[in-house]
Amino acid sequence: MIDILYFAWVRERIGLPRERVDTEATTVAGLVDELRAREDRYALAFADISALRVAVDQELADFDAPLVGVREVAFFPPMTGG
Amino acid sequence: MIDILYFAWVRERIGLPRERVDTEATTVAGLVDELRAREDRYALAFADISALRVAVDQELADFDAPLVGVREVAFFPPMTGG
Amino acid sequence: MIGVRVQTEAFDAGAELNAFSEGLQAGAVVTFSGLVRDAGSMIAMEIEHYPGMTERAIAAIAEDAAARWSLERVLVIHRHGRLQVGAPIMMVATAARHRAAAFQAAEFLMDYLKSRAPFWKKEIGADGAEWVAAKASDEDALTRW
Amino acid sequence: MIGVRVQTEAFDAGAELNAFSEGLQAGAVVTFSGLVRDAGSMIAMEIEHYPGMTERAIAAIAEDAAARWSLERVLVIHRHGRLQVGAPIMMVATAARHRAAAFQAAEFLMDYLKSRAPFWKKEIGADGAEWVAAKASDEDALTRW
Repeated sequence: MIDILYFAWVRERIGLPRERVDTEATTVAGLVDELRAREDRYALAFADISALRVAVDQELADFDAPLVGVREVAFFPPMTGG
Repeated sequence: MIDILYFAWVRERIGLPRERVDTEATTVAGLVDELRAREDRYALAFADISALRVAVDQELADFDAPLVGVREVAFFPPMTGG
Repeated sequence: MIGVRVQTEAFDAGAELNAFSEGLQAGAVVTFSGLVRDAGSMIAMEIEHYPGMTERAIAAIAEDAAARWSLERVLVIHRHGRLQVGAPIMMVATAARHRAAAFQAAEFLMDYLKSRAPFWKKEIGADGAEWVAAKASDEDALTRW
Repeated sequence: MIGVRVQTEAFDAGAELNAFSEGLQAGAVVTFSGLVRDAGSMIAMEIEHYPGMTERAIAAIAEDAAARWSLERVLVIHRHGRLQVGAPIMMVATAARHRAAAFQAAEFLMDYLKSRAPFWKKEIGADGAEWVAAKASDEDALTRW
């Protein structure tokens, strides 16, 4: 089981801030493929992966990052702090 | 008649902050030559012109600046503000 | 000494600057403060963040800056939630022996906070709301460090 | 809006920052404050200046910065006379639409104040006093602008 968090317009498109999923994916990219296949709102949110950033256990990561032992994955648009 | 001002160690070496002089010099460099010839303390203060800066009527200037119509000339070491 | 605060409450930038400068050995203090800019039709700004990761990311950036520029102190305050036009959004402060280090560290902090701390700004206007898009220039700014 | 103050009295950097930021349209405010550094044997710092020229030189530098970086506001405060260790010497503040302009303008102001405003610092120690020598690096810093 992995906690998945969504922020900003990713959260709005998917319609929820977080969920717990049971996944067989071994990488973030594999997890994205599983989510995309679920429903249109996921397919829409993940349509253009280049517009998204991902954090694995609260550290910025790449989409090919492994999911072994991971507890939390977050998807969001590029950050706009400061 | 021109007002001459001295600051920082130039003031200390010459021993006064300002004086009024009657000069025939047509440039700052000419004025420096006149001052140097006066007394040792002036010769000492103006020994190394490259260590000095000059302002003519409160604007930074070069040593070859003309003195025509000038009311105030100031000599001082490089500034250390901020 | 590294201070990091992530909060919804307003802060008093002047009081923060004075507290930050108190008893310093260093001679140079630089601050940056960001305010909600008055962009015409905007009513407010809403800032979302990633609790937990935000604090970690900012602390990592601040520690990096402190080490690189031998800072005596560094402070980062960043708000989230709904902010009115003109309100303070965030502030950084750096204290170093010399001015170049204090300036560079503050610019470095700002460049990293812009693109690497998990905050997302949304502009609330009279006609609706819009997420602020990240600028390519902000990403590019990181390449200089 | 350009503010220039040359004074012997102490100033409250925090209060200045808050007053400076009040009612701004700009979103980015940068301050630099310089304190008398605690350099070990030093008891105090004595700052001499050139009354009249000082104000003119600083105003010219500030106007130049305001024009070059389209600043909404700029403030320069510089003290002279005898200052204790840890005391505030001077402060600049800049307000601009974007952070890069506010940072650059503040660095420009500092570089010019260091080498082009007629102030001379003397360090008063237990064993005597010594004029602070200008650094070649401060003169070199001007070439970047």
